[in-house]
Amino acid sequence: MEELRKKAREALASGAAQVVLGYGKGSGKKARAVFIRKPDQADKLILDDSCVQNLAVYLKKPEVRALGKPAIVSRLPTMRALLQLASENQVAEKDLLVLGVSHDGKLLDLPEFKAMEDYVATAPLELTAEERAELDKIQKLSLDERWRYWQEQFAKCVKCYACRAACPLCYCANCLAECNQPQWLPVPSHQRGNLEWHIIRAMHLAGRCVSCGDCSRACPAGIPLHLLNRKLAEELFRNFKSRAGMSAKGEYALGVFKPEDKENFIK
Amino acid sequence: MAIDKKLLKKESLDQLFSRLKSSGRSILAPVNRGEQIFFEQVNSPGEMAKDYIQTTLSAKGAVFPRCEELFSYRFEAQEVKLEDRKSEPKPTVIFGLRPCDAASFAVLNSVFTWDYQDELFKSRLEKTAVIGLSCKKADEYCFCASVGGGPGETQGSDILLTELSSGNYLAEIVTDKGRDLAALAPELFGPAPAEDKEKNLAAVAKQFELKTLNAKLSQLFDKNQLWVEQSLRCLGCGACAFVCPACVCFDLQDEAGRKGGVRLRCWDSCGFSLFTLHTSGHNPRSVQSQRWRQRLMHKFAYMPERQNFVGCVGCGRCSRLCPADMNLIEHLKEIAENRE
Amino acid sequence: MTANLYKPYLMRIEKITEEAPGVRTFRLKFVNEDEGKNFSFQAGQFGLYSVFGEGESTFCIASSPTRQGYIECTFRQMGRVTTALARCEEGSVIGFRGPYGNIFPLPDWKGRNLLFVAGGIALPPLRCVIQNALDRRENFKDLTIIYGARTVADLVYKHELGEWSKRGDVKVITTVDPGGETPDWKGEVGFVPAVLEKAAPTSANTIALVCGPPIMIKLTLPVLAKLGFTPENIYSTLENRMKCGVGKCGRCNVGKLFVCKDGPVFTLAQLNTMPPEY
Amino acid sequence: MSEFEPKIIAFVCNWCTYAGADLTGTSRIKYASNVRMVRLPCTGRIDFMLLLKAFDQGADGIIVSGCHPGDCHYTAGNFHARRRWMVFRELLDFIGIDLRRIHFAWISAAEGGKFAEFVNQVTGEIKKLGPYESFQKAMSAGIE
Repeated sequence: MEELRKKAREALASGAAQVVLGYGKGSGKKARAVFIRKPDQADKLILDDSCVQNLAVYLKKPEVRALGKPAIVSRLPTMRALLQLASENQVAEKDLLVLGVSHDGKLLDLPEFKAMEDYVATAPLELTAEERAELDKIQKLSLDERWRYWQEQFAKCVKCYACRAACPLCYCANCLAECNQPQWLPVPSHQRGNLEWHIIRAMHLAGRCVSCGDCSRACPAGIPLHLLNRKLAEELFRNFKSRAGMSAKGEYALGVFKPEDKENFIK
Repeated sequence: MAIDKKLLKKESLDQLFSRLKSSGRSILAPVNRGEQIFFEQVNSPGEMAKDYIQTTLSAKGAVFPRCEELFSYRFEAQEVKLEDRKSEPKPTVIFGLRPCDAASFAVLNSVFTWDYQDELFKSRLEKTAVIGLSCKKADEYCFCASVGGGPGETQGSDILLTELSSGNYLAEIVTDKGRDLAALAPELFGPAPAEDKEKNLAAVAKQFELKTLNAKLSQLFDKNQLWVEQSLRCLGCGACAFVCPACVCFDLQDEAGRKGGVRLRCWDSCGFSLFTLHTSGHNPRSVQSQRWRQRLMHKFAYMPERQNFVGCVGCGRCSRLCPADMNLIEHLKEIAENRE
Repeated sequence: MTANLYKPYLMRIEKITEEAPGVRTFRLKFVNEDEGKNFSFQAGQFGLYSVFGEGESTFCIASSPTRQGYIECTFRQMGRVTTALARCEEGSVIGFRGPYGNIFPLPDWKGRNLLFVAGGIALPPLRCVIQNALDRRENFKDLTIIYGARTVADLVYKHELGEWSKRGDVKVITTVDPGGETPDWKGEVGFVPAVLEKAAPTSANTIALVCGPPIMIKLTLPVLAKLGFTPENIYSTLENRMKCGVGKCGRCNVGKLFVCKDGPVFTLAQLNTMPPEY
Repeated sequence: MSEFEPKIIAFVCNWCTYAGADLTGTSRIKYASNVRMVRLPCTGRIDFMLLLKAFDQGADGIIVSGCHPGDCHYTAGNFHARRRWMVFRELLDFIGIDLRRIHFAWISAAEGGKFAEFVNQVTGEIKKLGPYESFQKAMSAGIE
C-alpha cells in the first residue's frame, strides 16, 4: 500500500499524471473510488481485498476526463478492460498511466500496454472450480427450471441500469435503450422489458466482457448478471479460442469469422 | 386521536394473518430471496424473513407500482376508443414495514395530491393498510432521526408493532384503518404491556439539523465545484432512485400493437441523462453533477417548500446499495456543515 | 371509476396546414361535443398532445380562447411523437390533455401597447395572444409584431402574417436571416435583435412578449433593456421536457418552480431570480 | 378440437432463401402454410432481437435461413451471422428459451425442394411442441 501511495505521489508530483484514480476507504466494509489530485492526498489511497471496483469505468465520465491525464490503479480486470477499450479505440496508451497491482497485492511495473499484455497473458484466466460450479448449477437445471430461474431473477430488475453504468465496456453515448425511433427496447421494467434488456446487454458484451463482475456487484436487486456474461465468454473461448481484453489490438470475436466455424446446428 | 396500546402475542400472528386474509385482504411481507429481501404476498407469518435491518426494495410498489397501466385504447378504423384500467386495486395489508418506509407513503401522497389529484394513486393508497414494525437494529446507513422520523415512529403506520423482550409485540393502533384491522380479531389484542417501548428500539443518532441543511442548500445552487466534487464517483445509474421509498419521478410510455395498446406509468430517475433531454438535443441538466444536485435539492429544498414534506425518510437504501458508495448522509453533513 | 388525470380528450384533426418545411398546424375538435362545450382555456396555456401508441408531446395552444369551438397547435417534426403526428391525416383522432400552466395576464394589460418579438417556431405561443388582442382590439393601444426566421420558407403563419399587416392597426415587421431571402422578399433581412433595434418601438406603457430560440432571446434582451423595457414588462415562455404536465413527474422544474405549474409564462424579472436550468 | 396450427416466422435473406421459396412456389411444391416470411437483405442483418420480438408477437417457432457459406451476396454476411447465432443460441439455452423452436438452415435460390422439406419438418416439430405459452405468458407479466 505504501509503495502504491509513493508511486501515486511521484506520478502527481512529476506531472506524469494529473489525477490518480484509486481506491479509498468507503462506508462500512466498502472501498470507494477516489480521485487524488495532489501528492499530499496520496495517503488516502488504500489497497486491500475490498478494492474490487473496475476503475476503468470512470474513463467514460466527462467530469473525470476533465481532471486531466489519469493514473489508474489496476488489478487484472481493470487491465483487461483498458486493453479491450484500447482495442476499441476508446483509450490510447499515451492518455493514461497504469498503476498495476498483481493478484497478491504487489505493485507491477507496466510502463506501456505491451507490458500489460504480457502480464495479462500469464494470468490464469480459466474459471476457478467455484466459478465453474456457479455456471454448472444453472446448466444442470432442466429447460423449464432454467426459464423459471431467470424469470424470477429478471422479475427483480427495476431497470435502474446500474449494470450498464458500472460496466467499463458499456460506453455508448447513445445506448440503444435510449433510442426511441423505433422504441426497440421497452422502457418499463415489466417482464418483457427486463428480459429483452438483459439479453441485449449480454449480447452486446459478448466478446467484449472482461469478467470483472461489476454488473452483478452493482445490481441493487442482486441479479447474478455476471453469469450471463461468463457463460458467453466461456462459449467464445471454447469455440473460437478468443478472450476479450488480452491485447490492445485484439480482434472482436463477433467481428471476425473463420470459414470453418462450427455449424452443426444449421441444416 | 389517541393511540391505543395493546399487547399482541407472537403466537397470535398466525391468527391475525388468517383473519386478514379471510377479510379479503392480501398480505405483503418481507420474504428472503437469496441474499435479498423483498415484499411479496404471503399467507402466513412463517414465510416472512427474520432478523433484517431493511428490505432490499421498499414497499413503494404497493401504492406506486414500477409499471402500471393508466388506461388502454383500441384502434377502430380512424377512431380510437379509450378504456379505463380494468383492474381495481385490491385491499392490501403491508406487514412488517419499517417506520421509515411507512412514513414514505405520506411523502408520495404529497406529490400526487399537492395540486392536481392523482386518483389512480389515491385509490391504491386508500386500499392499503400498514402494520409497521419498529426497528430493533440499525446500521450506519440509517438516518431516520435526522429527517424527522425514528425507529419507533408511529406516524405512517396504521398499527405499529414493537417487539418486546418476551418476543411478544406492543401494538400501537394509530389510525382508524388500524382500528378496523384490529377489529377483525379483537380477542388477539390484549391489555397494554408494562414494558417500556423505548428500550426495545435501535439507537439512531441525529446527524444534522434539517433546517440548517435546508437553509444552506438554498444558497448552494451555483456552487458548481461542490456538486462536481460530491458526484465525481457517481456512475449515473438509477439505483438510488429506484430503491428509494420516497422517489416519485415517473415516465409515461405507450406500448401498442396494430389493434390497440396501453399507456403506462413507470418509475424514472432524475439521475438519467435522458430524464430532461429536450428533443432539440439541449439538456438543462446535461452532466451528472447537475443531476446529483437536483436529487438533493428536490428532496431537501424544493419538496419541503412546495409540498411541505422532506423527500427523504432516512432509510439509507440509496447509500447501502449504491454501486459507487455515494453515501448520502456524508454529503448531507458536508452541506449542513458548509461554511461558505 | 374516478377521474383519471392522464386520460386525454379525444380530438379529431379537422384541418392540417403546412406552415413551413416540417412544420404543421392542426385544427382540433373534440370528438365528444359535450367535452368541447365544457372546455375553456386562457392565452399562454399548453396541452399534451398524444398519438396513441407513440406517446405525448407538449405544445402551447396556438389558437385564441376568443375563437371557440376548436383549438390549434403548431409543431415541428422532431422526435418520436411529432413524427407520428406528422403522419396523421385530416380526420385522424389524437389525444389532448389540458389546458395546463399559467397564463399571460391579458386583463392587466388593458390600455397598453403590446410588442411581440418572436423567432422561428416560437411564434405559436404568441399567436394565441396576438389573435386574442386582435379580437379585443379596443382593449389595447399599439400592437407591434417583429418576427424572424432563418429563411422565407421557415416563416410560420405566412397567410396570417399577411392578413395582420393588411389590417392597418397592427405594425408587422418580418425578417429573415441574411442569405435566407428570396428574390421577391419584401420584408427585412437581418437578425431579430438588430431589426428590433432599428424599429425601436417605444417602451413607454408597453409590454414586450419575447419567444424564440435561446440565442435570439439572449441577444434580444439587451436591446429591450436599451429601449427602456424593465424586466417586469418583458414576458417569455419556458419549455422543458415534460411527461405529466401536472407537477408530478419531476422533470420540468427550474429550481423549485415547475414549468408546467408555475409556468410556462414568466416575466424576465422572475427568470432573473431563477437558476439557469432551462 | 381442431389440430394446433403453429405460427412460424421465417427470417430469410433476400438473395438465396427468399428466391428459394419463390422457386418452391413456381415449382408448385406444396408446403405447410404456417410460415410467414420476413425478407431481409442478408442473414447478417437479422438482428438477434428480431427472434425474441417474433416470439413476443405470438410466434411458436422461428426459421432463420440464408445463403450457403461462401455464397453470400455481400461476401461474408452469413459467416458473421453464423458466429452471432452460435453465441445467441448458447445464451437463449442458458436462460431457458427452447432452442427446439428456432431452426437454422442454409437454403440457396436453387433449393426449392429443400425449402419445402425444411418448412414441413419444422412445422411438424413445432406442432409436436405445442404453442409457446410459457414464453408468451411470462411476457405479459409485470404491468399492474
